[in-house]
Amino acid sequence: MSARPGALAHHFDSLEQQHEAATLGMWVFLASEILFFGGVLTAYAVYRSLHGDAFAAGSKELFTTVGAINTAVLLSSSLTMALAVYFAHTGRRDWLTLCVGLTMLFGVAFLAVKGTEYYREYRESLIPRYAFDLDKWKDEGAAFGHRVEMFFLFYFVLTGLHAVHMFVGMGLLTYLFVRSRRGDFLPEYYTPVEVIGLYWHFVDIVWIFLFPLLYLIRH
Amino acid sequence: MTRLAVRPPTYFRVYAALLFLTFSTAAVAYLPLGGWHTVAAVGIAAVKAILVLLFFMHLLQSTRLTWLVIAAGLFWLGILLALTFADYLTRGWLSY
Amino acid sequence: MFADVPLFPEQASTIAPRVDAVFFYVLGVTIFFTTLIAFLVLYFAVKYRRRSEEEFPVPNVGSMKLEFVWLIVPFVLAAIMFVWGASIYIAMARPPDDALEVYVVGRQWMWKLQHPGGQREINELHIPVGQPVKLLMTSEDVIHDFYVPAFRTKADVLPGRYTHTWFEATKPGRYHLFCAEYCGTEHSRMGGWVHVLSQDDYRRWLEENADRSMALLGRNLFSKLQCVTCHSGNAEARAPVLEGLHGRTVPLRDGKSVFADDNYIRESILKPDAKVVAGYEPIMPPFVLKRSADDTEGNLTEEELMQVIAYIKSLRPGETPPRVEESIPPEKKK
Amino acid sequence: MTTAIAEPRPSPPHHRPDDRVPDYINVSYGVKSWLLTTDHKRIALLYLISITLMFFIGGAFAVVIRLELATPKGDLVSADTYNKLFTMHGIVMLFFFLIPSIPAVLGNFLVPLMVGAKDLAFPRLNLASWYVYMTGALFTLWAMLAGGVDTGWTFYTPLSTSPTTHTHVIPTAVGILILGFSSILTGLNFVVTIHRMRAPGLTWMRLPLFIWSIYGTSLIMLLGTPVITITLVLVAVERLWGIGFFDPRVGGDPVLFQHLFWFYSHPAVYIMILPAMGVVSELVTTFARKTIFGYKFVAYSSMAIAVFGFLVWGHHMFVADESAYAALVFSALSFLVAIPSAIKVFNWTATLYKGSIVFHTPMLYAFGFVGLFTIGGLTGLMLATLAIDVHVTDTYFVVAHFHYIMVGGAIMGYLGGLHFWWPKMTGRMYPEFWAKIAAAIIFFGFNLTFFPQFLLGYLGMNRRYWEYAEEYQVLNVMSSAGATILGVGYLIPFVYLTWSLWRAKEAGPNPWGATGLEWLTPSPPPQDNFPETPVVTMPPYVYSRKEAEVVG
Ligand code: HEA
Ligand code: HEA
Ligand code: HEC
Ligand code: CUA
Ligand SMILES: [Cu+2]
Repeated sequence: MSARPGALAHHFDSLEQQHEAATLGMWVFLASEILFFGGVLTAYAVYRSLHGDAFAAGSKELFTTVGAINTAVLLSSSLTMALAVYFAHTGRRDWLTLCVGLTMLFGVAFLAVKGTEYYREYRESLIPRYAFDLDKWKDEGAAFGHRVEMFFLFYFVLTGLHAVHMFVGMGLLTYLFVRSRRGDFLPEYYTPVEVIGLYWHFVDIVWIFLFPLLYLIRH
Repeated sequence: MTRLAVRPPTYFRVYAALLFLTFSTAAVAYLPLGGWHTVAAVGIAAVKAILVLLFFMHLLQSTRLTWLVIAAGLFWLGILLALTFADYLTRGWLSY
Repeated sequence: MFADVPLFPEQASTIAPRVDAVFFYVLGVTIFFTTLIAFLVLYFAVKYRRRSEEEFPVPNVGSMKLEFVWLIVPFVLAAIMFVWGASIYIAMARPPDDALEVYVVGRQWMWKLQHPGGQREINELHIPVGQPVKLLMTSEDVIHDFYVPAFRTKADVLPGRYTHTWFEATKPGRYHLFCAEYCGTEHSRMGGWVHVLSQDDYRRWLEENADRSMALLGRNLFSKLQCVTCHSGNAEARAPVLEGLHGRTVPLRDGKSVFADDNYIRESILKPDAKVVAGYEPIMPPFVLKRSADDTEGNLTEEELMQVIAYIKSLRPGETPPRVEESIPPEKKK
Repeated sequence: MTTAIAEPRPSPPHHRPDDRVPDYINVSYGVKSWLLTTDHKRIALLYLISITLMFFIGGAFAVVIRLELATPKGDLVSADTYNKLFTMHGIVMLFFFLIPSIPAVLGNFLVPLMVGAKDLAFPRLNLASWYVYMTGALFTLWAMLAGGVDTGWTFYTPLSTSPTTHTHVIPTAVGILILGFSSILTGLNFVVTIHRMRAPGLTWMRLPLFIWSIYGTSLIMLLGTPVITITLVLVAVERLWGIGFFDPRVGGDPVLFQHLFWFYSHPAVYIMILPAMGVVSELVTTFARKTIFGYKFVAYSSMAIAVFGFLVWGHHMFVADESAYAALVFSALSFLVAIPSAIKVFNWTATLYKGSIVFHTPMLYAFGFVGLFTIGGLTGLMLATLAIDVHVTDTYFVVAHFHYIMVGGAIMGYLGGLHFWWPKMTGRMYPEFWAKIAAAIIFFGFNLTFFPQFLLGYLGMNRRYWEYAEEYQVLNVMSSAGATILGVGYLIPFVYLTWSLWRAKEAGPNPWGATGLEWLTPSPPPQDNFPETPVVTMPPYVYSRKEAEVVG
């Protein structure tokens, strides 16, 4: 073992070990995250199996096109994130900074679109309990309307949790952006880029599932 | 350091595939599939997730341990779903 | 003193001996293994105690054979527990077709029961011996649980759906009824008694209470004493709606508030001015207890008062009887 | 590079403290050096102080509970107060004491030492976990001071979401939720450390059994905790929003809450017992000078418990209106999870056979653990038997079952481990005489407290009862008397361990003559644990290098 590189923490033997530990740590965290979303998704699955038609009715109130566009936006951000890791690996600092910046931009775009969707749902009285127009479903009976309400609870909780993860991701990306502009990352050491990249892709995957589960219910 | 065998052209190809799948999943929702919409939608989503995992997240180049970690997460989600539904799907089997 | 400390619960249903039988089996296994382990540990500890600091025993090599023995023996013993316990559980889940049906409503913190013949009871259940009884249960608020230890039966009572359980009593007598699922403040008081009567006594009980259950009698009194003229179902009326009053916290005119239990309702009838409900005038006349059955000064007997209270306690939203328009409300004497 | 074989005999205590490298305790001074430390050993001590405080808070609640229950009428405290007492007793004891106890204190201290690493993989994250723990704890304590919460530690809906429940459900839930992150981060740190930072030669089959059990525990923390986190979020949402997923009015099902709750909370009981089992494996081998009987079986049974533990949660819902078929499945699987526990108990016993056994206090606790865990576990089998559970669920039988395992088992394991590694952590021996007295008092007090509860439970006395029927009084008085003795028993170690920090004799690196990398370091160990990464050449628990001298 030669001299200890600056980025090497005192308790590791090599950068290799340190990098392996960090990525494993993130993967393990993501496995844990699967169960975090898994808890709500299980509840979702149970109620969808019980009240399928009400969920379909609720889903129809959402704007499929907007959801699809947002999916594309998020996929684009994943692309730029993957490229960022590539450029970090190849030591192309400017490209790295650019890609991180683009990823952030797509992230903002996604959240902005989501925000307008929320606003529209508010205008259309689709906010459970506070502004919810049960009369829309009065032909199907009172209970039916409440179950649609339940669908919207899921909609807001699931997309809300996803949005919280996006905000955390934006914070992490900002950190990457600053450090990469400062030139902290070298081909030998870019662990944070890779690890935060993993997180970002995971948040993307969550959305990949949320999109059909919320926007595309047919019965 | 992990060796990054994936190069940008691959990323772009994967990206194109993902966009295409997004489009098709939306399109499939309007096809008359009977009760199979959910299966189709979740199936396509799973394919997309696998693409992201394998290429964007470099699972292809990762150690067996990494695969194991993901498998564990999914397996445990499977437990949660399976045993919860063991209750819900058998309710009302016993009539009285 | 210790003579009357019970150590084992009474068996008073057909299922109870079966439950106890499997219990004794598992208890036997428990005692066997606990004694075995405790004995071996102590025996080894003493026999192989360290006699010198220089003592270094031969290392263990383990034994596949032993490992499998203590893998398989517990497995078999446990399999028996499962099958035995499960078979009784299935029997518990399936009430016989000829079972008598009783409807049970749990709410914070009382049990309301209704017999097919209309007899209503609160926190008491009268059933005949030797006849399967099926309970159909639901809750008005949180989860409760209907538990009769002597019968070894227990079932949660949930809001928004019906659950059921059944039992067949084998011995006349009086048995504890408990709420076994934690349900808030008075959880430990949400109980009463199950009275198991001989077939004859049961028939007599049914006749005596046909149409004359407490609450039902109270309902008649509620009209007869003209309570309903002021306490109508209309929230705008001159007196508060009494539906769901029991167990609620009532705001008073003087800014305090009071928990509406039996005593408060009693006081409200006998001394209405003592605690005046916020937003109302103290116009309610005090009702007077009769000192004897033929006392004409008084309005109602103690028993009748209990019936009125029972009725008020049983009043659910929308249950106040329609007002008899002709009658003039009794006035407060000046 | 040194060769890592511990001298399997007690080493003489160090007599010249001056020529030592500074140990982790006196390497730097001041409050700041502790509050900002990233040293796993110091963080372990931070946890030790925090959870001890929590234990006494939880214990104080228990004392009032037992006083109230000395008479059948509710005369000491009001019904609402009583309900808050057992709720907060359960919450504090489980989430803030027992779940972090062995993992966060002994695990933090020992995992790097036992795998021959300088620290955990993510030292700053480790410190963050402690702060997260403290935040959660303060949140919950604040909720308690502000008036408490009375839903039971299980938070069952609709009671917990009902607007008529006026107590501080949300702050308490948020406290537990925050605490969950601490659990997850700790588990993550352990898993990565055990995978990535083992010393050369330390293969999986050479790991101390304590590491195996911590690994299993971490797995549960990582895969179970997120579910309780999200479930508590959903409860908070339902309370705040006034409408929610478990609300029958919108087609929700309160039973679903129970599924999600127990998906975590059953495995969580193995978070509490697995580490104690790991400790007992260390104790039994050390004080019998024997390799463990059936190493692989004991190691794999930890993993089996961790995995199977996730398959049985429905046994808490046998009368909760889950479908009868689901109940059958969950009951059968519950028996399955008993098998690996049985394997452990038998292997410990077999380890003693032809050993060389000494009765130091940690070993007494290990004996206590084995006996009481067996009783607790076997009564668990009664609960898993469907017909019996219908009768005894929600009675004191269940209360007795889990106190036997958690107080009789887990806490005995924890105390045993604490005494065992106390010399390593502090450099001082504890006073053996007082320790033995305390162990005896605790054992006696414990049984007097909780054995009568089995009888009470089978008689039909319900748990969470503020008042109870007259005929149950005698047994309750016995239980209350036992609790007093037990409380005194717990105070004694607290006193003499504190005393030993200043006055007791120094321990030396390896007072027990134990194997294991941690005993190679001086006591207390230096900040970096090992000046040079050790190399391991042997399986664990090799005590008998001098086979020629073997007696018998
Ligand atoms: C550390 C904590 C801990 C542990 C380890 C366990 C271990 C077990 N528990 Fe326990 N349990 C709790 C803590 C724990 N429990 C708590 C806190 C509750 C109540 C929660 C609440 O409602 O508030 C509870 C409740 C509870 C219930 C629900 C009761 C009810 O509310 O109705 C059940 C039902 O099956 C159960 C079963 C078991 C079983 C089968 C085991 C098994 O893992 C035990 C395995 C061990 C052995 C079997 C002993 C060793 C074996 C031998 C010596 C060999 C002989 C073996 C055989 C013949 C098979 N437990
Ligand atoms: C780790 C877990 C743990 C531990 C250690 C304990 C320890 C004890 N528990 Fe605990 N208990 C639970 C977990 C635990 N409990 C849980 C989860 C529940 C269920 C809650 C629910 O239903 O929601 C419960 C419920 C419970 C009940 C049932 C309440 C009810 O259902 O109505 C009872 C009743 O006897 C009880 C008693 C005791 C006693 C006597 C101790 C003793 O071992 C405690 C001994 C310790 C001391 C006595 C402290 C010593 C200190 C002092 C004496 C000094 C006092 C200090 C100051 C005031 C500064 N517990
Ligand atoms: C003249 C009208 C009148 C009559 C008749 C009358 N009440 Fe009232 N009652 C009131 C008013 C007004 C109040 C509220 C003010 C108060 O608390 O005194 C009230 C309060 C009560 C309360 C307390 C209600 C609460 O919300 O806390 C009870 C119980 C009650 N009455 C029972 C009865 C019963 C039983 C009868 C018949 C036997 C009866 N009342 C007859 C006018 C009446
Ligand atoms: Cu109702 Cu407890
Ligand atoms: Cu359990």
